[in-house]
This record gives sequence, structure tokens and C-alpha cells, in this order.
Amino acid sequence: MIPDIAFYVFAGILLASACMVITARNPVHSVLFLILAFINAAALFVLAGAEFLAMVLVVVYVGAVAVLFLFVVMMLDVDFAALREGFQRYAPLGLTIGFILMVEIGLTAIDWKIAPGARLAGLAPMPADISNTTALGDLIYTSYMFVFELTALLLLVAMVGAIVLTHNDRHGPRRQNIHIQHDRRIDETLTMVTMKLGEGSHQITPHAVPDREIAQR
Amino acid sequence: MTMFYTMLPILCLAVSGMAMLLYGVFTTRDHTFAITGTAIVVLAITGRLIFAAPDGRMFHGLFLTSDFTRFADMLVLLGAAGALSLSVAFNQRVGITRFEYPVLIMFAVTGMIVLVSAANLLTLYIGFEIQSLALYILAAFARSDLRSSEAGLKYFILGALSSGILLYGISLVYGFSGTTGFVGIAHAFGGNATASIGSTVGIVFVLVGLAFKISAAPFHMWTPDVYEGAPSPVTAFFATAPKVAVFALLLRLMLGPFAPMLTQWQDLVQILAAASMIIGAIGAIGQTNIKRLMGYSSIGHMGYALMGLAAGTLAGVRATMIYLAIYVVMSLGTFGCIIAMSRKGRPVERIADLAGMASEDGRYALAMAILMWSMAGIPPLSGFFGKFYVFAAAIDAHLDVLAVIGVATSVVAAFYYLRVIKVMYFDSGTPGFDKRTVGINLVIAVSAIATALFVFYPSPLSTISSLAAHAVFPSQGF
Amino acid sequence: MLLAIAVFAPLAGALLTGLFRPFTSRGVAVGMSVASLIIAGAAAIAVDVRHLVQHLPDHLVMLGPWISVAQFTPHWALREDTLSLVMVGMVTVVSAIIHIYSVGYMAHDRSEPRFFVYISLFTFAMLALVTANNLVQLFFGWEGVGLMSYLLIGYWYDRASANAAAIKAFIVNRVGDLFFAVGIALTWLQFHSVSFDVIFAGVPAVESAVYHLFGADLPVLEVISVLLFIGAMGKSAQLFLHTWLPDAMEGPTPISALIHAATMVTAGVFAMVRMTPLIDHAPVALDAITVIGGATAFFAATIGCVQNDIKRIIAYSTCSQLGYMFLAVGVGAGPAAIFHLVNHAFFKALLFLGAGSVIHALADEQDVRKMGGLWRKLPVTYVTMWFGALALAAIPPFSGFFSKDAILAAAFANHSPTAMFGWIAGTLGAGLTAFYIVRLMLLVFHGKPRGSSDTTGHAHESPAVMLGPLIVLAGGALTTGFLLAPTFIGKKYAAFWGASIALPDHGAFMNGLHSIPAWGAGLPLLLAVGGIGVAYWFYEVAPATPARLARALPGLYDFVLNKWYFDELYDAIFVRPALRLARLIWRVGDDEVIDGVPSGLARLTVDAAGQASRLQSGSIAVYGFVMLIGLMVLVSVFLLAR
Amino acid sequence: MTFPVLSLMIWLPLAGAGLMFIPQGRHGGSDAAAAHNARWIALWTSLIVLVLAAIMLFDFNPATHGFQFSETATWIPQFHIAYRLGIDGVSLFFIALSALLTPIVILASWREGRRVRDYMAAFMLLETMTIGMFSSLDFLMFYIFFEGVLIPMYLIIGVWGGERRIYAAVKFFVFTLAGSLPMLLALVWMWHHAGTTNMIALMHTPIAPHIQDWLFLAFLASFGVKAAVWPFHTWLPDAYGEAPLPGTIMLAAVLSKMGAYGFLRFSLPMLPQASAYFAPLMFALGIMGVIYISFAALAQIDLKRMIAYSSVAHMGLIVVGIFTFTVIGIEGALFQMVSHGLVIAALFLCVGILVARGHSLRLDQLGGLATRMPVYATFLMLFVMANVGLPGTSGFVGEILVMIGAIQVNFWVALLTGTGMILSVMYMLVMIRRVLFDQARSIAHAVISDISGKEWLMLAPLAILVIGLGFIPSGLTYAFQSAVQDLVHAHAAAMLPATHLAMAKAGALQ
Amino acid sequence: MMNVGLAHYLVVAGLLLVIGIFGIFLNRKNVIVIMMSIELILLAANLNFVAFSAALHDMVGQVFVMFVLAVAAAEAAIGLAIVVVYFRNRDSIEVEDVTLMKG
Repeated sequence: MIPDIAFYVFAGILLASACMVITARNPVHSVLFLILAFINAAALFVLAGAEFLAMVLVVVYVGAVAVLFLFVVMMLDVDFAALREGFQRYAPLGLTIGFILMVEIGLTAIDWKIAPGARLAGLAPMPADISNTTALGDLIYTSYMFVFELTALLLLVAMVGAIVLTHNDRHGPRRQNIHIQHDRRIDETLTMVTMKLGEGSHQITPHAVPDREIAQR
Repeated sequence: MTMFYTMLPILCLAVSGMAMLLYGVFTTRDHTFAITGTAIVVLAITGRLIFAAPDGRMFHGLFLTSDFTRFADMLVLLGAAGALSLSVAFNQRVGITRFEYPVLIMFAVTGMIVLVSAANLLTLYIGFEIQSLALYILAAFARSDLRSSEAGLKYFILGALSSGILLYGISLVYGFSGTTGFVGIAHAFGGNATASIGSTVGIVFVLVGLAFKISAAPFHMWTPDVYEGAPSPVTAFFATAPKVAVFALLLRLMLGPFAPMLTQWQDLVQILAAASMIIGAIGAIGQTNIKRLMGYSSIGHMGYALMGLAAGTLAGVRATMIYLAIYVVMSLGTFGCIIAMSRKGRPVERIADLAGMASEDGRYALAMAILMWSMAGIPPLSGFFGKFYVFAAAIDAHLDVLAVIGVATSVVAAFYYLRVIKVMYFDSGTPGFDKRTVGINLVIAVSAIATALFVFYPSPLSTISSLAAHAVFPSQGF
Repeated sequence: MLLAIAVFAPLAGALLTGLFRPFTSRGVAVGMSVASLIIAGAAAIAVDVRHLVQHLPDHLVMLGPWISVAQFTPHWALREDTLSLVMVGMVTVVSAIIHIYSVGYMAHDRSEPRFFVYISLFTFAMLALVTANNLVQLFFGWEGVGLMSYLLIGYWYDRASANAAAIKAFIVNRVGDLFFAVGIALTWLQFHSVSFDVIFAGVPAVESAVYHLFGADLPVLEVISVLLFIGAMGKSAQLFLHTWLPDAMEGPTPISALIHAATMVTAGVFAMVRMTPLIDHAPVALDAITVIGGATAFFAATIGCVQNDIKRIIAYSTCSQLGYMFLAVGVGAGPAAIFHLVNHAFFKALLFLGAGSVIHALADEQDVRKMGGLWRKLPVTYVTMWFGALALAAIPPFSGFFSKDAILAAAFANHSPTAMFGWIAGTLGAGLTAFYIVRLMLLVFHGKPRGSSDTTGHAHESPAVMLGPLIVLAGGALTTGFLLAPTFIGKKYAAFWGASIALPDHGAFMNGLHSIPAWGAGLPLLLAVGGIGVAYWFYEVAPATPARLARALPGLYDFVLNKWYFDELYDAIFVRPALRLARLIWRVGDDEVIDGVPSGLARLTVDAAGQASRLQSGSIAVYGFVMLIGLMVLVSVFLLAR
Repeated sequence: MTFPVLSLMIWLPLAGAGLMFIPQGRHGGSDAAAAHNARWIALWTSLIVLVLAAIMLFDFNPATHGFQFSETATWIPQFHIAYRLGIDGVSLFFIALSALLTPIVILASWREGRRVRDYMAAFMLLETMTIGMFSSLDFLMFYIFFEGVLIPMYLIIGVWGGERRIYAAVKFFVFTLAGSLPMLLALVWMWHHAGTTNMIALMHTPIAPHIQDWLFLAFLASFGVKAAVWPFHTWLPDAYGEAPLPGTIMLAAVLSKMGAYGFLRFSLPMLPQASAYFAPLMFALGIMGVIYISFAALAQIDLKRMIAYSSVAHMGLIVVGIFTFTVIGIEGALFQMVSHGLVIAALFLCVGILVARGHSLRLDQLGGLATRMPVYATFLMLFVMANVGLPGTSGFVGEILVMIGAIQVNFWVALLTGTGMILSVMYMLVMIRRVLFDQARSIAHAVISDISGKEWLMLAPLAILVIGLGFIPSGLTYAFQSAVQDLVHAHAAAMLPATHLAMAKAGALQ
Repeated sequence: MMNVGLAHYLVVAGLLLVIGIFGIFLNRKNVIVIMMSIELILLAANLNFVAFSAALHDMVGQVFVMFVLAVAAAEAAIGLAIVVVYFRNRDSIEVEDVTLMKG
């Protein structure tokens, strides 16, 4: 009884926060709702008997992925004011199709059937005597060692990729380039702006020659 | 020990990839050329090692080697090697010369080999993701180029969506069959109980996830944009290796574990095939950018290849593999020609830029014309044989409507391939392209000659593909 | 051998002239052609005489195989029977005379050798036609004369009118030829041979055979006969297909003589006579021939009465005379037809060459209204042309009398309604014939000169090389009638013609032509004399009468003057609609309708491409949305298909 | 295996084309030198092929039933597809025709100055394809050659063509491709059905009648477009009109025969029931072609297009002849095909002579050439007369044979087919008049000289053949005889009721 | 209130999937939200796996989830890197702006 109620509560919050993720005006709020959704999903995992995974979910997602999202959202100085325009244009059709899809997926849940003998076919029946974490470990480091190694490769790819894409590579140490400094004209360097009161400085137009480009010269 | 031999190709790729990475990181000078060369050599060595791997399932049934996977692996390696040979000059020209490029391609190929040989949904998924991630990065590789980063973004978001769908499908299939091993799934579906709605939906989701990667309509939308935006050698890679790898997997999956449901998913594949052929033919008509054109062209080609899958027969598998082999060769050559299109160091991509090519550089024009004709499926070029075999498979399986659609779209598609030839041969102009490097010339020449002369000796390919197809249908010669 | 020489000498002459023209002088080139014809003529006379004297049986000169496909195996061969030999003799002699005449007439033409090549080839084609042993070889000659007439009519090809006339001649001929060819095909279908002997031998067996056509079972022999007759109508310018003949005057005058006298137009008559063994078993076809022949005889004569072009008058007279010949065939008097044909060849050649002499003298003036009083300046021409005119008018003892009378007598003797129609038309035509030819003679040679003084003033008699032929022909016009009549249509005609001409009812009508009532026999002559009288009255005694008459009957006069409006009618129902149809088919049919389907499809495809690229908006959301729709559709299909 | 004359004839031109592309050294490698070499290589190669064709003609044994000069080699053994060559009386003369015309068109384009190497290579490729097509005994090979023709032809029209060459080239390509792809499906079906693409085997493989109908329509689409049977002809005036003259000659003389050849080789023997069933349709199309196209020809204002339309009109006659299913009709069609090939090639050569002298081809701008170019006029007149089927020329023999074949079917078929006799005269004489006769019109800028020695060399053989075949048609028919008789007998046998029964059974078993 | 079973989990996962998919095409402004939607989709799949694992008493599902988590993290890293690159070029991550290439 208690687990049932817990399921409904967690599932409810999970779905609600998922909805909020996609509808929140502010991406920061979205990330926060995402974290909430993950935590509730972790709770559902626990209810289903996957304690280790629940823990990993919290650690990896909440601790790493969601924070990563948050970082990026913060880092990219996006103007969040104008949001949700053009939302409605495809909404009716989208809702119809989404509804149909939902019904179809719902059908799968209601009419769920497991193939006869599926339980026997399973490669790794859940052992009764050891903890979930041990059982998982047993499998990952034996039968699924190959995949585990591949996953390592995958993470390496991700790492290489992230660095390749975002890391500003400089060939060698930074040196002073006197020619560039000499060649630089005043209108490339300075922009004269008349500031108005109370409007902040964000409207200053970007530099005629971005620093990035100069750095690459 | 047999396990070691099975592991060896993957090890060879992954380890040498890492070694190159380390070398690249720890040397100060630019060694991209050397690393690319090494990568090609490693790919060749891998190819040899794949033949050393024994047949059968390995790693607790996660991984399978057969004639079929070997054949697909070869095509993947070929595509990768081609994309690598094309990359050096191009990357230098547009200023993205970085040693990570070959390394990422090596990793992507590793993922593809895993994908091709997957005998378990888990291996499938990981292999799929390794290559996907590498491809996302490659698409955005020219990171200071807006178009490239946009391509990367589009490809990433839609790719991630598709892999999510794939994963969801896998979960449903797992839930139905209680296992992720292909053999177990086949048993579950082959049992006398009818499959539940859930499991069938799972199959559709898996199909959709994979269809995205081979850019089968209506999951093709990313293709033209990404083809256009990504750096050309990357596009060349996109057009070849991943397509083959995913296709190979699709064949093994649909005709392996999902084979008992054949009559049901056959309709879906037919829809995919028909839609792809139609979109591939029609979408390309208005294009002015040759890379976009090739994007649509590849959609169409995948439609034809899917025809073989839709047939669901041994002949179909054979046809699809022949088609893919021919397609890979043609694509590499075509992209070689596209990469050769540069003026004063800047790549040009408009079809109109080719005007007058035939007068200026007859050999280039001839090669490109051969490839275009072949893509259009005009005999005696190799592209015709691809079409011939898939049509044969389709008729063989009584997919007459599909065959007729294929014929109709061939005509429409021929129209835009012809336009490229028309621009080169009939229009006047002075393209004034830069001098081509040896690597590009080699790729173009080999591909064009292979395409043109295939007609004289087609039997090896059909022999190999027959062997490969028999490996997919163990029952027909188990 | 002699026959082969007669037939092939003109061909050799033509080839030699044509091939050696660049290497020799004009005179030599022309000379080769003329010489070849003289050789041919001599050979022909020799072979005729030999045949007559030795009473050789009919036989073939085999030349070799031609087509050989399945059972369709026509051979090249020369048929040596009376009919062929008569024709060969006539053709070669008349043609040789015309060749000689042409040497003078064409002396000032800039491409004289070409002319001789043409006429020699023309003669060869005609000879090939008359010596054919099968329908296909006959068709070879048949088309050959058609081609050569086209080339000769259009000889002065820089004249628009000559070109038009040439094309018209070929096309109208081809209309007939089509039916002739279908007739050949049908003959082959029926007899499995195109060889005359086989066909004629097979005729009795298939007399009751039928052919399904127009939803009815028609006797096959009738169908074949009618088809062949339509071909003959085209070639011999019979009513409805006659329009080309008067226009053919655009060619040089010797050509007109050749076409009208010896070759071309007589081919139709010859073909019909040749086919008599078959046609005689087709009574309906015979009736048709009779009616068309009679009608043409009368109709062309009426037009001849009012024409003003000297050659045109003679041309319509040819048309009319050919009508008589067909009438003869139709009423079962084949020998009479051939007899008239031979006579006609001489006097018509004479008339044309005479007219040529006149035209030559008047610097190409052809309008009779601008002539007059020429008899002093052209005495030889004048006299000889009278010979021809009287022969044409069928005044004894000139040749036309014998043959035309025989034809009308045979028609009278036949008694069938159609034959009576033919007789009436022919008899009236005889009167008209006399009228118009005498009118011509009077207008040209008598009265005051009406043309401009510088043409009539400089008129002079033609050179001897032209007058010689005229004199020879005049002799022919006088003598052929009574010389040949006993042999051709006399009591022993059957022995003479042998099997070469079949006669219906065992020659009843041929035999009957000597035993018709006197009024029937005399009436044509009476009318002819009357016609001469009227002409004399109109043009010598009271020259104002014709004009008055024309004013009194304007409708009739215009109708006849405009040749019964046949040209206008054909122009309105065939020529102009055809041209309009042609443009319609090209511009609308091809460019819009037939091309419309593929170009419409192409447009649809391009439109679809536009739609597709609009959907390809670049937006990630749209792409995701499309994927979703795809997913939904696939799942739905899968669930439904399940 | 004996001397592989067919293979040699097929692959020699291709080798010649390859030879042209071998770089000829740095110093001698100028464009002019390459062009010069290309010309001579093309000429010599095609002449060697012509000699081989002559050898083949002499060695051909007309009495033999079945195929001669057969060659077999493995090609794609896994699929029971092999390299099979062989000829019978039906294909013999088309090969000879291709071999004869190629040197002539190479001579005719001797002065072509633009991209000579590509040009000559395209024609060499064309020769390979055409000869290959006519000698293939394997359906797949046939298809490859049949379609492969598109490649050189597209380039020939598009690169060296007239003003609207691009439109014409694309139209030609797309039409023909759209036509032939249904045949590919039919080919695949038959391969699937019979298990082989051996044409001889396919001829003896019964097919259920209702499927034959579909296959027949597929073949019709393909062969109909290639042979420009009405209403599939609209690509043709454009293609003929815009192609450079040598290209037009090959199109009209050889390529258009491919379709008709296809009917004879495939439709008739492989689909006898369907052929019989659709024969009335084919007659209708053929007759429509004769009449409709002739009228369209009459309206033309361009010399080349007029001859192009005339060519189509004659194809109607050929179609009628083929579907009479009689020995005479089919032989007539075959004869007409060869004759038409010679005549139409010669006519286009004559057009080419005008082009070489800078004449406009608009009919209202020509005229009066007979005076200045008498020899030319003679040749043109001869070929025109052959075209209208005058007895004594090769055109007549085919025409009369077809008519005799047609009348065995139906009086009206014969009569309406025969209307071509009248209609062809109409437009051909108009053409002659506009070109040769009348007053000379604006030809001030054109060179007026009678034909040169090289032009003699091109026209004289054709003229001799045209006249020769008119008088000695057995020069061709001797070779047709046994092949056509076999064809007709096989067809008749297939139409027997007993065979019907067997067919029905075969259909039921499928 | 009925007993919570496999079906309940599946329904929740299904809804989560649909919400995730909605997030992708209804979101017109911010690419990062789209990436979060993808995380939701992956979560839905994970939920399925866990549920099936429990229902089948089979550990493989959990093993699968384990790896999926790793993949998801890697994917997120790459995705965010690409977004950063894009932002640097464009100074925007609005979805509507990502339409340079189309047609």
C-alpha cells in the first residue's frame, strides 16, 4: 500500500516536473525541474528494486549532467525574455499526433505481454541472495566486460569531442605580435558609444573585428 | 585465443586511435598528414585482421563475426579510408587541419564495426552511440564555420532524438522477450504466442531509430542540411561508412531476431523505401548546391537499398549488399569530385560552378559524368547493377508496386544527375578550379574506373555478397 | 534478244548520257541518247516484224530473280506477246521521233543533256511497264513513268508553276498507285502469285470467291479489278484523277508529246487491257470502266472547247481520247482500245509537236487568242497539223476514224445500259472533239494575226530536225488507221492478238462492231462533220458568235472554262484541309497534346519538388515533427496491419 | 570456339576510344595532335570493324537455323547470366549497317573542331553499344547495350548539337529512360520466371497469357519509345533536329531500329499470345504513325525536322509489318528497316552537306540548288525517291512486302499503311522543291560547290546499296529467310489451341 | 486503487517519452531545452528497462540502464559542446535561427 502511494506520488511529480521542463519560460527553471524529475525517477527506481541505479542516476544526472546543463545555460548569455512565440502554430496538429502516439504507447502498456519462456531466456536472472549492487557488478565485469570497455571508448570519444569543439587551441605559447599591434587601427579597437541613462551596456555593438579573429592571426 | 582474434580488429583500431591521439597531443608540430596516413594503414591492417577473426559469437554472445559482417566491415573501412584520403587537402584548405579528425574517424569506425557485428541489443546500442557521437563531432568539426556548427547541432539533436527512440524500442523488445541477445529475441518472437502490441511497437521504434541513420524518409530531414553544412570529407564519410554499418545491422536485425515478424514489418520497410525513393528523386530537383543534391541522392539510394530489405529474402540481402558496395564506391568518387571543387583555396559547392568543366579538364568531367550516370543507374555502369539486383529481389518477393515506384523515381532522379553532366558538358564557363592533390585524384580515378569497368567482372561482388547473405540466413545453409 | 535491246537501249542511252556528260561535249551526250532510241526503235520494229512473220508463240525473256520472299517471287522478265510487242513498237518509234524532234526544240536549253536523260529513262520505264510479266514489274515501270513525268513536268524547276504541276502530277498519280499496289497485294493474296500467266490461269477457279469488305462479301475479282482500275485512272487521267494532266503542260512540249502520246497516260489503258483476262470476269468493274471512260470522253471534250492555251486544248483532248480507250476496254473491245491507243499516239504526238513548232515559232506564246494567220509562215507545220487534227476529229481516211468508230461501234453492239451511256457520251464527244480541234486550227493558223507584232512578225518555220518528225508523224496519222485496222480489229483480230487480250463473251462485241445499224455507225462521223461546221461558222464566218454565246450562257461557260471547278473543289476538300491538318497536328497534336503529358508530368514533379523544399524549412522543430509524424504513421500502420 | 568476330566487333571500338585517351607524350600532346589522332583512330577502328562485318557477312550461312557465330563466356554465374553472343538473319544486317555507317559518319564529321577526342570516343562507344545490342543473346546484356546507347547519345546531342540541344538531349534521355525501365522490370520478371536470361531459353519458356500482356506493355513502352512509335515519338523530332548530323544519322539509321528489333526479338517470340492480342493496337499505332506523322512532316519548316518526321512515319510501316506475323510482312519490315537505315542516313548526310556549306536548313531560305549542285541534286533525288518507296530502290521492296503482309491481315490495314505512299510523296516533294528547285533564295553567304570527293565517298556506297537492293533484294532476304520462317512457325505453333492449354497449365502452376 | 505493476511503470514511461518528444518540436526558442527533452526520453527508456528488469527478475535491464546512463552523460557533454560552438558562431541558440540551410 505504501509503495503504491509512493509510486503515484513520485510518478506524479516526475511527470509534472517533466512538463515543466519543456514549458518553463526560463531555461534555468527547466534545468531545475529536470533535476527534480531525475530525483523522482530515482525514487521510482528504488521502488522497482534498482537501488544502485537510483544512486547512479542521482550522482550522474543530478551531480554531473544537470549541472553541466546549468553551467551552459548560465554561460551562454541568452536573452530569455522573448520565449514561446510561434508555439501555437503547430500545436493543434502536434497535439493530435502526440495524442495518437500517446494512445498507441498506452496500448502497449495495457496490453503488455511477455513472451512465454522469456524469463528462462534471460541471461542473468536476478539472484536472490546478493545485493543489487553486487549483482550488477558481477554482470558488468564478467558477461558485459566487452560493453564496459566499449563504454570507456565512448567516453573517450565524448571527451575528445568536447575538447576538439570547445577548446581554443593555441599553437605554442602566446607571443606578442608587434606587427598586429602596429597594424591595428583605432576604429578596430575602440567604439565610441554614447551611453544613455539606465539602459546598461549590453547594446554596445560587437567589435568590428572580434577578438577571436585577431587571436587567430 | 579465438576471443583474442575476434577482439583484434577492434583493439587495433581503438588502440592505434588512442596512440595517435597521444602522439598528436604530445607533439608540438602539426603531424596531421602523417597521422592520416597512418590511420589509412591501420584501416588496411584492420581489414586484414577482420579476416583472421573466426566465425561465431564471442564475448558471451555479445558479438558476432560472419561472412556478412566481414563484408560490411570491409565497406565501412573502405568508406573511412576514402573519407580520410579526401580529408587532408580539404581540411588544410579550410583551416581545420587537426589530428583529431583521423582519430575520431578511427573511433567512429570502431563503433561501426561493433554495430555491424552486434549480437546483442546492448552491443548494438553502445556501438551505435560510439559512432553517433563521433559523427556529431565530425559534423561540427569546422567549428568556426557557422554552417558546420549548425549541421552539427541539427544532426546532434535529431540524432539524439532518434537514438532515444531506438533505445525506447529496445526497452520494449527487451521487455517482451526478456533478453537482449539476438538469439533469445528470435526465440521469443518465433514462439507460438503472438507478439504483444508493445513488442511490435518496439520493433517499429527500433526501425525508426535506425532508419534515421540511413536517412530513410520520413526520417531523412537532417540529411540535406547536414550534408551541406558539414565539411565535405565528413559528408563523404557520412554518405558511406555509417550508412553501410547501420544498414548491415538493420539487415541482420530485421532478418535475424525480428524475422518471425517479417510479414508485418515488411509493409513498414516498403513505406520507408517508397518514401525515400520519392523524396530522394523529387527533393533534389530544385537544388543548386551539389552537396545538398548528394544528400537527396543518398536518400534515394537508401530507398533502393531498402527495397532489398523489404523483400526480406536472401536475394534481397544480397541485392542490398551489392547495392551498398557499389554505392560506397560511387559516393567516394563523387565526393572526391566535389572536394576537388575549389577556387583559390575556397571550396565552391554550386552545381553551376562546374560549368565548362568538360573543356577545361576532360578527365575530371568524364569521371564525374561516369559517376553521375552510374548513380542514375544507366547501364553499363555499376549503379545499374545495383538497381538491377534490388529490382530483381523486389520482383522476386512480389513487391511489384515498390518496383514500379523505383522505376518511376529512377527516371526523375536521372533528370537531376543529368543536370550535373549537362552543366559540365553543355554549359560554357571556366571553372578555374585549383590543382587537385594526389589523394583526391586517386580516389576519383579508382572509383570512376571501378564504376565504369564493373560490368566486365561483376561476379566477385555477387559471389561475396552471396556468401554474406547466406550468413544472414543461416537457415538456408545453416 | 532483240526485245531486250529495244527495252534496254534507252536505259543505256540515258546512263551513258548522264555519266559521260561531264566528259564529253553536249552534242555527243545528246547524240548517245538519240542514237540509243533509234537503235531501240529499229530493234522494236525488227522484233515486231519477226513476230508477225514467224508467228512466234508468246514467250518470256527471263532476266533474273527479283524479290524472293516466301511465295512472293516476282522475277525480272520481258514478256513477248502481241500486246507487249505492239506497245514496244509504238513506244520506241514515237519516242525516237520525239527524241529527234527534241534535238531541235531543246537546242537552246541550258541543260539539254539532262532532258535527254530524262526522256530516255522515261521511255525505258514505259518499256519496262509494257513488257512486264508480272504485276510488280509492271508497277516498277508504272512508278518509273510517274517519277520521270514528275521530273519532266518540273523540268524548268525554277518556275513555280512547273514545280507545282510536277508535284501535283506525282501526288495524283500516287493516289492511284496506292490502290494499284493494294490491288497487287490482293491479287497475290488470292492467287499467291503476281505473274500474269499464273493469275490468268487461276481466274476461272476463283470466279465465285468472295472478299469481305465494307461489311459485305464482294466477289474478289471485282475488288481486284476496281483497285487496279483506280490505279489506271490515276495514270491515265480519268475523271476525278485527271487534274494533273492539263497542268502537265508546264514541261517542255516534247515531253507533253511523250506523256500524252506514247508513254505514261497510255499505261493505264495498257494495264487494263493487259488485265482483261481477269477484268472480264468482273462485270461490275467493267461497267465502272465503261462509265468512267465514257464520262471522261465527254467531260474532257467539253472543257477542250473553251480553253485558250494551245497545249491545254490538246491535253484535254488526250484526256478525252483516253476516255474512249477505257470505254473500249469496258465494253469488251480491248483490241479497239489498243488500236485507238496506237493511232492516238501518232496523231497526238503530231499535234503536240506541231503545237511545239508553233510555240517555238512564237517565242513561247501559247495563247491561241494571240495567234492567227500563221499558215503562211509555218506551212509545213500547218499542213502536218491538219493531218493530226483530222485524225483526231475522226474524219476518214485518217487514222482516228477507224479506231474511234470501232470503239463506238463496240459500245453500241454491247447494248448494256452502261455501254449505251458510253456510246452516247462518246458520240457527243466525237462532235465536240471535231469542234475544238478545228477551232484550234482556225484560231492558230487562220484569220488575222492577233498577237503583238514582234512575236508574230518574227515567226518562222522550225528547223528541219523538227519538221522531219512532224512529216513522219503526219504520215502515221494518215496511214496507221487503214493499214492496221484489218490486223488489229479486222476479221482475224483474234489470231493476231492471241491470248494477250481476253474478250468477254468470246469476243461478241468485237465481232459485233462490224454489224451494227448504219445510223449507229454513221452518227459519230455525222456529228464530227457537224462539229467542224460549227467551228468553221464560229471562227471563220461569224467570229463574234462565240463571245455572244458565252455571254448568253455565263454560268455554263464559266463552269466549263474553269474545268468544271475540279481544281477548286480538290483544293477546298483535300489540299487546304491537309495543310491545315498538318499544322494542327504539329502545333497542337504534337507540341501540346502528346508532349503535354510528359511535360505536364514534369511540371507536376517540379511543383512537388517545390513543396518538398518548402517543407525542408531548416527548422529542427519541423524536422523533429516530421519524424514524429513518420513514427506515428509507422506505428499506426503496424498496429493496423497486425 | 571459333574466331570471335562478334566480340571483336563489339570491343574494338571501345578499345579505340580508350586508345584516344592515352596521353600522347608531353610534346606531341597538343590539342590539335590529339584531335588528329582521335580522328584517325576512329576511322581506322571503324574500318576494321567494317572489314570484320564483311567477313561475317560472307561467313554467314543462311541455311542454318538458329544462331551463328555464337560465343559464350561466364559473366555472372551466380545469377545464371552469361556473356552470350550470336546472330541470326534478323540481326545480321543491323550489325552490318552499324559497321557501315560508323566510318561514314566519322568521315562526315571530319571537320568537327570542338572537342574532337570526346566526339570520336562517343561515336566509338556508340558503335560498341549498337553492335553489342544486335548481337546479344543474353537479355541482361541486351538491356545494357540498349540503354548504354543513351550515354554517348546524350553527349553527342548535348555537346555538339544545335540551338536547343540541351532541351533535346534531356528530353531524349528522359523519354528513353522512362521507356526502358519498364522493360527492366519485365526483364527481371522473366529472369525470375525462367531462371536465366538466356534469350534462346526465354524464347522457349511459356508464360501465362495474362502476364504476357503486362510484359508486352512493358516492352512496348521501351521499344515503342526507341522506335518512336506513335505516340511515343515526340522526343524524336527534337533529338533529330538538334543533334549534330552524324548523331542524327546514327539515331535515325541504327538506334531507331533497336526498338523494332526488340519487337522482333522479344515481343513476338517470347510473348506470342500477347503479341497476337495486341496486334490490332500495334496496327493502329503503326497506321496512326504513318498518317499522323506524315501530316506533321508536311507542316515542318526545317529540313532536318522534316526528314526526322519522315523517319518516324516509316517506323509505322515497320511496326505494321512486324505484327502481321507473316513471313512476307516480317521480312518486309526487316527489309524496310535496313533500307530505311541506308536511306535516312543518306538523307541526313545530304543535309549535312548543306550544313557544311553554311546553308540554313530553313526550308524557306533554301532553293535552287539543283542548278549549282547537280550531282548533289541527283543523289538527293535518288534518296528521296527511295524514301517514298519508288520501285527500283530498296524502299519499294520493303513497302510492297509489308503491304502484302498486311493485306493478309486486313484490307484496311494494307490500305491505310499504304497511304504512306501518297503522304510521303507530299512532304518529300515539297522538300525537294524547297531545296533543289524554285529560285535560289538567300544563300548569298553560303559556299556553293558541288559535292567533294569525300562526300562522294560517303554517298556513293549508300546510293549503290539503295539501288542495288532495289533490284537484287535477295541480297538481304536470303539471310532473313530461315530466321523469319522459324519465328513465324514458332508463333503459329504457340497460337495453337493445344499450346494454349499447356500455357494455362503453366500459368496455374506459377 | 489497484496494485502498482508493470503497466503502471510503462504508462509513466510512455508519458515521459511523449512529453520528451513534445519538448522537441513544441520548443521553438531554446536548443538547450530540446536537449533536456532528449534526456527525458532517455529517462523514459531507462524507466522501462528498470520496470522490465523487475518484472522479469532479470538483471540485464539494469545493466542496460547502467550503460545508458554513461551514454547519456557523454551525449549531453557532446551536445552541450556543439551548442557552445554554435553559440560562438551565432550568438544565439534560438531554434528558429538554426535555419541557415534549408530547401
